[in-house]
Amino acid sequence: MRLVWTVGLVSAGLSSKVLANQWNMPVGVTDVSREIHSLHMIIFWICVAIGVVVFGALFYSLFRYRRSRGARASNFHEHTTLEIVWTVVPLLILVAMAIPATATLKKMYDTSEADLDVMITGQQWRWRYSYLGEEVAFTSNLATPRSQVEGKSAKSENYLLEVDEPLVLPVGQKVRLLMTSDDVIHSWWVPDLAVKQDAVPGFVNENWVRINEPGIYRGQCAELCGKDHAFMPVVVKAVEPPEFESWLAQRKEAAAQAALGVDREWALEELMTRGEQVYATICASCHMPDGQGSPPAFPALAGNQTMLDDADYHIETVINGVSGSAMPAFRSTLNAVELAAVITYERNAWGNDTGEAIQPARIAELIDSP
Amino acid sequence: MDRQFLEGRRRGVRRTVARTLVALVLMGCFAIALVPLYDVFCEVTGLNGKTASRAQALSAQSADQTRLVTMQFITRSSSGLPWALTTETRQLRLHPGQSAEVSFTFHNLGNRPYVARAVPSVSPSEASVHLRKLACFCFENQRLAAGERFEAPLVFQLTRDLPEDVKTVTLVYTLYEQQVSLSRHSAMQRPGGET
Amino acid sequence: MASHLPTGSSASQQQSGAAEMTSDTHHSGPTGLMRWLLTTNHKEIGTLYLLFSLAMFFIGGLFAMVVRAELFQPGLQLVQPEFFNQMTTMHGLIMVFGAVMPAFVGLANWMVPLQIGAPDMALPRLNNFSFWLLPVAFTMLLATLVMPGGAPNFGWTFYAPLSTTYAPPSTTFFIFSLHLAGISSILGAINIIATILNLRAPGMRMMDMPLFVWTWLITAFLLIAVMPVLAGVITMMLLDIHFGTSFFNAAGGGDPVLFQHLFWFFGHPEVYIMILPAFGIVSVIIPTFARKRLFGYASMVYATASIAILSFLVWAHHMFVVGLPLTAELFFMYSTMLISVPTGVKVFNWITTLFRGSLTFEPPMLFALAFVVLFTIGGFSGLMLAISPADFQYHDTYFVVAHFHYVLVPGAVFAIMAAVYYWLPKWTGHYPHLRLSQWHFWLSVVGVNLTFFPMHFAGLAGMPRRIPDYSLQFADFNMITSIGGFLFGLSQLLFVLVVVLCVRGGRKAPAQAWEGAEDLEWTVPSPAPLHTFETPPDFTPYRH
Amino acid sequence: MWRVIQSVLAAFFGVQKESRRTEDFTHGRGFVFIVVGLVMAALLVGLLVLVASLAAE
Repeated sequence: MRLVWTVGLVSAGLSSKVLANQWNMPVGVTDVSREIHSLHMIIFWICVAIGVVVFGALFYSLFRYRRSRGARASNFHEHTTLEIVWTVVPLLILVAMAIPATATLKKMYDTSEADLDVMITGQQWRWRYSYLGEEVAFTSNLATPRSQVEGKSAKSENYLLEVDEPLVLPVGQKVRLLMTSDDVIHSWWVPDLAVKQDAVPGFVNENWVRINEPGIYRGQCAELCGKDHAFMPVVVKAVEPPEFESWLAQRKEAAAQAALGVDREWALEELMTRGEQVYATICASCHMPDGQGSPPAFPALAGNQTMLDDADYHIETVINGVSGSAMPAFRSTLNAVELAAVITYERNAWGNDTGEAIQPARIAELIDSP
Repeated sequence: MDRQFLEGRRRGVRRTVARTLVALVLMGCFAIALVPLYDVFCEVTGLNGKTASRAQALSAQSADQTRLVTMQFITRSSSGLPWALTTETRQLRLHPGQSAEVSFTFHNLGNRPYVARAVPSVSPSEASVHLRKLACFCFENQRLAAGERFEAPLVFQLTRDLPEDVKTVTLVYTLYEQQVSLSRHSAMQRPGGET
Repeated sequence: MASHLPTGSSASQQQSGAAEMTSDTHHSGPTGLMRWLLTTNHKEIGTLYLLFSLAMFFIGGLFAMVVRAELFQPGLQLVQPEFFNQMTTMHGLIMVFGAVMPAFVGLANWMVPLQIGAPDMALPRLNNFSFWLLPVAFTMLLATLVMPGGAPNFGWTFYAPLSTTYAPPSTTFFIFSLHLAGISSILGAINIIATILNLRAPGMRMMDMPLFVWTWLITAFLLIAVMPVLAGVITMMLLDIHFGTSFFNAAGGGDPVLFQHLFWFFGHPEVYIMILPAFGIVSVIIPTFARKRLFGYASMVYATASIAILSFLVWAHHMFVVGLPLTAELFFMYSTMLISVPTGVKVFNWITTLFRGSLTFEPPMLFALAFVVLFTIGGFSGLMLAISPADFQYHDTYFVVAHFHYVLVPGAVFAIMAAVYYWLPKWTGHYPHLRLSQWHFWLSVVGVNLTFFPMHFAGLAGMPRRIPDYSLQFADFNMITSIGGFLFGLSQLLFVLVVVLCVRGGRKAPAQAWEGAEDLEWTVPSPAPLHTFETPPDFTPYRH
Repeated sequence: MWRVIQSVLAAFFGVQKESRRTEDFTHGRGFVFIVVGLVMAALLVGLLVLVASLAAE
């Protein structure tokens, strides 16, 4: 008997855990997400109740009026009162559903003053975050190594839901999120925050979030945006405001440090090491880790004669992108050092061996507009 | 079989087909008309954060001193265009009804001339009908020679009837290269024609 | 399925291909392949449509199997993301435009003239033309798979600018094939409208028509209304791609969101185009096997019309997260919720028809009942999706995939199968093999639910749609879904077996193949001869 | 005219008496019903817009 109880309790505990985490919509960590969750559950239970009645009547008829049990068909085929009832009752139920839904929606469209504005830009296939008025901007790329995707190494716990640089936000503050895109439509989604908003090229959308609890919240791009749609996760790290302030200061410091590196002469090896990292996070998804690309959409870089013969063309393409193609402009995505490093890497890796080192100073001239 | 009966049916079929064809043509026209209708609808309601594409007159009204609205400016340029669009004024606070001028700088960092246009978008979209632009570089294409720099003003006003709950208005300009005639109206007349 | 041929010796040749068709006594036109190419007979064209749709069902199904195999476990095992996207896109396009719609048109061709007592469709030659556009269109669409850059890879909704500026070169062929399929649908719709409005047996009023005819009439009007919009939107895409316009490109003053408005203005009525004839089929089958008149015949007609009208007012519920103003969100939420009223009326009417009937469960009835139950489940998830704030969480997840597969597979597809089982005796003169049909039914029901039910959970847990690889917490759901998918896919081979066996032989069916069946088609012999109702039948409305 | 409106309303609602329906289909003119139906559909849209904008206030 005790065994039965134990098993029962354990399985109840397990199922509630499963139900809480993985089978249902997350409750989330914002007021809006909680409201949406409860709205979802209300509608769900209403549907279950209607389902019980409707399917109950259906299966009752199926069992009760089988001909094999000798049922004889009666011949009624109209009943105006009944028909009015089953038109009016659903209408009333719908009104009952619409009232809380309208209230929640109005809260989601609240435009009161925000404490922080973040611009989110979708790009095939990464997110770029810039903190408006703070001079802090960075891109956030998938951190899961290719080997895990290809099954060559064990998959980590947050497989496909991990990034190199998460979006850091302060808890308890209203953050306004502005969304746009550089190329195709993306959709920025974090289930725990109940924010999903399309990022439309050339247009700007907004949403907002006020996170109640510190933590790491994961989501992904929700709108088909090309081949690596599955590989552009969103990670939000919510921290206490003081921690956020110090993080912001640190980011500014790091940006200043990076700017210092622009003026000095860099050695080829140094650029190659840095460039290899940049290539792996940014370029390898299209041009492939071995530089072979996947023509015609993504040309090969290894042995690409046009690119090797004309360094200016190469630099220009990386900085400004190619309009109307999947090649974005990296002018504002990468800094001068990263651009110089990755271009140097591309000109010397996979047997390209030009021996040329492109200096960050040369790049800086082309991207700055003093 | 009755000849008259068959003839009657045939006439009926012909009439039905004629009517459905008319309906079909009407729906076809409607489908085409949806595009300009959408534009008008957007301009009237500010749907999608679109703004007027022509200079508007300053609406003569005194500033609403009781509230201040934050106006933000964001500049971006699209891929394939080696231009920078910048402004010193990232953000300013003003009263609805008040007009203001902000200066933007275009800089062609490339080594050949380009034609480009800054395409505006406003968020929240409710605010876009209340943003009146008296002068804007976004109404026309800009042509800059290699290395050329060009300064252009935006003179605007947020009208007094801006909804109370709008506290921040963001205006984003995205620079797009205009190689061929990309305006759909001119291109409809001359498909693929260069401007 | 060429039922008009004498059964017996030539029966074995019938299914072995059109090329071997022998001429028959009724027909003195061209023989062999040419006969099928040039036929203007509604029954033969109906058969062609159905066979075409069956072929497309298997091709689209094959693509779905590729998708499910890749999603069997996390990681990339079989295909690359580019190809995965081509598979999802082609699966959707083929199933919507190549399988479900032609199947309904095929059923209409076969059954509408028989149900209204007409000798043929009103425009027989046009009928032939509209069918033969389809193989051309879909050959072209399938050919994009081997073109450089691959097939369309932007989803069946082909949102700009992914489908314009960033699309593979084959997109032009995709647009052209969709144009052809659209023209085919429009011509088919004109033909059906002309037939229903003019060729009814003398004495048959509109309100005497079987519901399958009614729902098809309304569907045909929907087709006339929205196919021009589809044609317009894909033409604009073509202009954007090749002629430098920018309807959907912000760079030239266009708007990618305009594409979505136009697409869904077509797309939502299109969804009903795929379900209204299914309502009609079920409304014909349930009374037959309940041996009782359909409850609320008039309400059924009105509800169908209401759904058709409302379908034009709800399109932006597909776009709740695209950045609509609050008023628009509320408008589309309310209008979408309203649709559940007429839909509910239909379900209640079916159940009340069963109530106090005398029920038997032949294969068509099994599929029709499964339709009622599973379509209602799809209706519930549809109601949840209509709630705009909640849709911010559901949108573009597997919850949506679960929803529309519930209304389209156990919805539209099960209704088509119910119709095939119901009318096979009329087409072939034989009853389908009972045991095999039952096996097909139960395996399909289990397969469908195993495939699509776990998708609800995957979606709620946060799995976006159209991804070739997913994080580990979705692994269990996906494995079950894939197993269910393979089961459902394989069990459809049984369906082909049943049809082939039924064409070759089986228990002979009388003119009135089902005891409770009372529409006009059951007054002609089984199999139906090539030419029927050349003299209009005497119709006495039994209903009123 | 009032009869037509009543009948169209009943159609929108989806419930109608058999006798009334038979009468409409025998005596009524289809064209009138279609026009009234379209007007009513437009009114429905207007009503929904009104409700939505009131709710959005």
